[in-house]
Amino acid sequence: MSGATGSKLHTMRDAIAAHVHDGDTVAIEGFTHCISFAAGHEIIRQKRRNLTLARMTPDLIYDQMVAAGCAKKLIFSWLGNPGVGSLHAIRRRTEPSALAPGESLLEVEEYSHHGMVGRYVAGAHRLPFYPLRSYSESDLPAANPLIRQVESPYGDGKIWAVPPLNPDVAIIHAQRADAEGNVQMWGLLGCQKEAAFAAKRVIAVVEEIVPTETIRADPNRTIVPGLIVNAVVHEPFGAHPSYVQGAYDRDNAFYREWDAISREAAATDEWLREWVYEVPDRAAYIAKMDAARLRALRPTPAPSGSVDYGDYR
Amino acid sequence: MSGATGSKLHTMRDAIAAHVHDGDTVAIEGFTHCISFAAGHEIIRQKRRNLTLARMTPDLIYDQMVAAGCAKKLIFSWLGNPGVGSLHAIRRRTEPSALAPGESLLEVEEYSHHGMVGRYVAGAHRLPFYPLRSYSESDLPAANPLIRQVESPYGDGKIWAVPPLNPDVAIIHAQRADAEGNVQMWGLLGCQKEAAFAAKRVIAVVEEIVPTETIRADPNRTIVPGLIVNAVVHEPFGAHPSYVQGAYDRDNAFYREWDAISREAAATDEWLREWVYEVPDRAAYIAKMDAARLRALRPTPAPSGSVDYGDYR
Amino acid sequence: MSAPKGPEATPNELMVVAAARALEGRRVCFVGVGLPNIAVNLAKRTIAPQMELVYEAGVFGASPARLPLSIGDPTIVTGSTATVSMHDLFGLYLQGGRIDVGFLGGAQIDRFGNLNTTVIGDYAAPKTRLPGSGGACEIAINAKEIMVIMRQSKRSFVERLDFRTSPGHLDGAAHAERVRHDEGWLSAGPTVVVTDLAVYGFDADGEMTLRTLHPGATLDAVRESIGWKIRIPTGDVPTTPPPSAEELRLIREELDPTGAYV
Amino acid sequence: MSAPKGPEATPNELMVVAAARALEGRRVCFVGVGLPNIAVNLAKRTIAPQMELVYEAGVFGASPARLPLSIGDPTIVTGSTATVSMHDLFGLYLQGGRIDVGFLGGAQIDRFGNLNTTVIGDYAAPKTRLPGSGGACEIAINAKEIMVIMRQSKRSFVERLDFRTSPGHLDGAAHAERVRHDEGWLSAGPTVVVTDLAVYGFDADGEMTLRTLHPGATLDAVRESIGWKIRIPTGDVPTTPPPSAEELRLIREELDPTGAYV
Repeated sequence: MSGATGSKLHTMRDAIAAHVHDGDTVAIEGFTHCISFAAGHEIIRQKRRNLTLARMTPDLIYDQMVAAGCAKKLIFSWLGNPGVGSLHAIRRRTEPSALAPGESLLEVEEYSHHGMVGRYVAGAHRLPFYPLRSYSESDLPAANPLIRQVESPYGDGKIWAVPPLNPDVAIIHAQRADAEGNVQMWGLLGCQKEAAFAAKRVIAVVEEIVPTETIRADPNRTIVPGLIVNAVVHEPFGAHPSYVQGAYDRDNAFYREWDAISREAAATDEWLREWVYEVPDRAAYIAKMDAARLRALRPTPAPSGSVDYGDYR
Repeated sequence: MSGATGSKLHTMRDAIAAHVHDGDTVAIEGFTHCISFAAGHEIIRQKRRNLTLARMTPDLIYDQMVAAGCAKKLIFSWLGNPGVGSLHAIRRRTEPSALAPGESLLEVEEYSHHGMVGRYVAGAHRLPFYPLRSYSESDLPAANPLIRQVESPYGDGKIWAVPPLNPDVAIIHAQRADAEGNVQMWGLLGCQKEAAFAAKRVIAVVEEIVPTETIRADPNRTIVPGLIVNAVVHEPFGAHPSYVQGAYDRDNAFYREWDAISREAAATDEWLREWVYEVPDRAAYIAKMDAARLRALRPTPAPSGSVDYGDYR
Repeated sequence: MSAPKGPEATPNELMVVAAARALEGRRVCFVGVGLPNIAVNLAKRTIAPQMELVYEAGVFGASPARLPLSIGDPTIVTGSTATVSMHDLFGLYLQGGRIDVGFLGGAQIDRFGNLNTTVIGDYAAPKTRLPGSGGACEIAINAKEIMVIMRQSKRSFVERLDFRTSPGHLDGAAHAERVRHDEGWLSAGPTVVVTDLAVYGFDADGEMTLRTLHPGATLDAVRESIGWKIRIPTGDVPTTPPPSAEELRLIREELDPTGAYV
Repeated sequence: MSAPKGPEATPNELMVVAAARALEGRRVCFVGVGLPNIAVNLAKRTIAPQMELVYEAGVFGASPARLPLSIGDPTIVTGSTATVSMHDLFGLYLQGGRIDVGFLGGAQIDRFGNLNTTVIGDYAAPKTRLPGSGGACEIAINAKEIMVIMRQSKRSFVERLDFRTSPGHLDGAAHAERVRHDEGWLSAGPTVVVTDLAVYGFDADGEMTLRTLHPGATLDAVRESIGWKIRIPTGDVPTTPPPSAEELRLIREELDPTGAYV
């Protein structure tokens, strides 16, 4: 009685080649947790151009993609290196005084966190807008004319609204999926589910491919069904230097190192050469990493425990 | 480092006495699954009057509460005995030809399922309305003037809306909670979370009280935090004849039996006398039930399996 | 396949089998309570094994081990691929446009496939209070295609609905097309109506039209149980292909062994 | 308690301790990245053990086993009472009115506690591009009370913001009261500003006013590092009670052993 429709397993190279095109709006989501650096690096290697990059927090991955020349525009709500400071490559494309000769300013379209979440929710629910209580007396609506007001039909005044965001492709990382693309995740959920449902195409990248029976044993853990997933990529350690709850820790040292690397365009280019362009895939990236550093990121176990769904026949 | 604030454990009698008052809007939620019949029966025993009863599916529990004279109004989206047929006690209060002498018609305020869900969501998110794509060319908005239209601020026309619902008290049943009221649930989630966050007061009724450590071992399983819960009631088998995933099955035979019982007001009253008024509490209800019937409702185990959150220090 | 072991197929069995067969080729089906539940589960066991069953209670990819009485039965949860809140089910799955076909029934249907599940008589003082919309109103608007399964009679196939709960082709295809476009409906409206006597489709005007007569049913019986002059194509009306032995076995032995539904 | 083992408290330590103490009696606190993170974790280990830590990343009731560098660290998840989607966190918890106090910082603050975390210079062609709002704008509106922690200087305590990201008392209490009422704000606005030199409150006009001077700080130093004429009450200004040995030990040995933040 399985609804199996066949495997969607692909390599990252094939998944990016098939589903990410020049000019696309791309959302590599994951709030601090489960950011698919592996997908971002493959997009850099495949030299995609003129992308609109949407993410609540562009994080290092969009700093790297901007440095590599993939982006024409950013849609975001918080533009920094979390816990460290600035995203220097992006600053060089957003501050006129820092712009290199021949470079143009990135377009920016910014919201608050709740606004970005609401944009994905509206996109996923096929709503023309998402209402929220924010922006009142802030300069954000003046800076972004897509933040508007809507009149309540119950006579209680106006509320703020953001428009739907429907990326051409959403790329989410998670702990596990089956080969059909039923994705399960725990820890910080960010807006992986909302971004995936809002997108026209979905690439799901996971630490582990599990049998469908594992998914079906705990259906409340599923955040995204295979129905909306176009490609499943098995990419262990694919979120580094971000992290995967229970699998590995955030590489905070790298987030600090990037601050130094990214302050100069030349050092940034050199890092991209060494760790992205000259690395064919994520397996090679891992092989190139210091093994002791990797080991140190593994947490000790903290099991959730099992619950009983009951067999009803 | 626990945020423990002390136990909120109470008997059902005390929880209802403290938190359900005459004239309140009460939402005993749970979509087929996890309906707190124990709470409904205690409300009947305590003779609450003039309640506005909100539920997506009034189900047998509101049929019983209406028969017992607790209600002046129903807010709902589907008014039937699921899989069986009509709710006869409610029909006797909604069809003029069936009305007993001296009885008045119940007020009814009806939506669709998505509309009822949206009412709780708007209430829980403190939104003045919830927008949805429904009701177009239906007679429902004419029947219920609270279903209105709202103009999108993005020039793409109107969409339908429902107003927030903020019950005075929400009563939810679930598999387990700790004594502080952190509630975990699996299986059909219905709108337990949304109803609880929308309500001014919350009573959480559970099959099992577990140590806080059990909750904290799987924080993604928590649907409602103790922060918003006023009383926790430990009431095993408190959802019968509804069911609790993994604990016991829906008593479909009783749902069919109720069809016959409820067709006549006298038989309904007699059932209420025997199974509600003359039963002091849920423990006595269970003791009175046929033990073999109870045993037959227990499913064989179907474990979810455990996942790893990782210990990060 | 061997011949059916039991008696000849009943009208209800003919209805369930015809409805199940109408699902051929559909991928994602929103399952309603009662007869649709049996029809969809029969289709999944026969001509549509790849079909994903979606229950409005919050289940995607259900594999029920028994036929659920209600659409919120625990057997639809255990072994499903995703069990989600109703907010997600109605918002992400249905309104989000992920449902290929929704099954509806009703107390009344009109020639354009509009449905009433709310009241018989006046809304404020009804003769009969029916269950209401449930998810039907939004299913009619947001599922890409609607199929209807209901027994036919002059009380249920009516010239004029007492209450329009769920829109079909409105006052006809032209009106429906305009509204669908203006209001962003995903639904193409009802395409199939399966009854205990026949299978109907909708013509270019959006009006119900006889497609096939069940074995044993007559044109007179059809006409006498419909409250308007039903469109019947010229020439011979084909007969609905009869149930196979395997379909009857599945209904009688697996899906409804106690005969509670069919 | 024994005397602090290390050197005298630094200005940053004074700031963190004063911010932690301001949380006394608060139940539910929305934790920001950086110094607020340390202040809130110090408060939970000292004067506010019952406090529930809420992280915008989606965690309620966190018990971090180490000090998280980012507000999305895995240690805030393991052992928490609830880990939820950001939609739920911002919608049910923050906008729903469940947060007692939110901690904010910024690149610029004005006399009414309005904050800029977006740009220095012109928005379209900024001199310095800052991170932007994150959750700050909606925290400022929906948390019941706002506390601010930031180092003071003429560049950061300014007469006029380059960009108002998060509203405080607007142009003063009268304006703010009217808007809060009309637009349904839950926030009473900023109540406390803690810097490396002093602790400030807001008077009846909604304007920032000196409350206590940190040990070693002078009125001249305060005046010289604020871009408007700061209100100073007449009479002696009390001294901020100095950190206890235990507070300094917790910061130095448990919360920030590498000295990365303080």
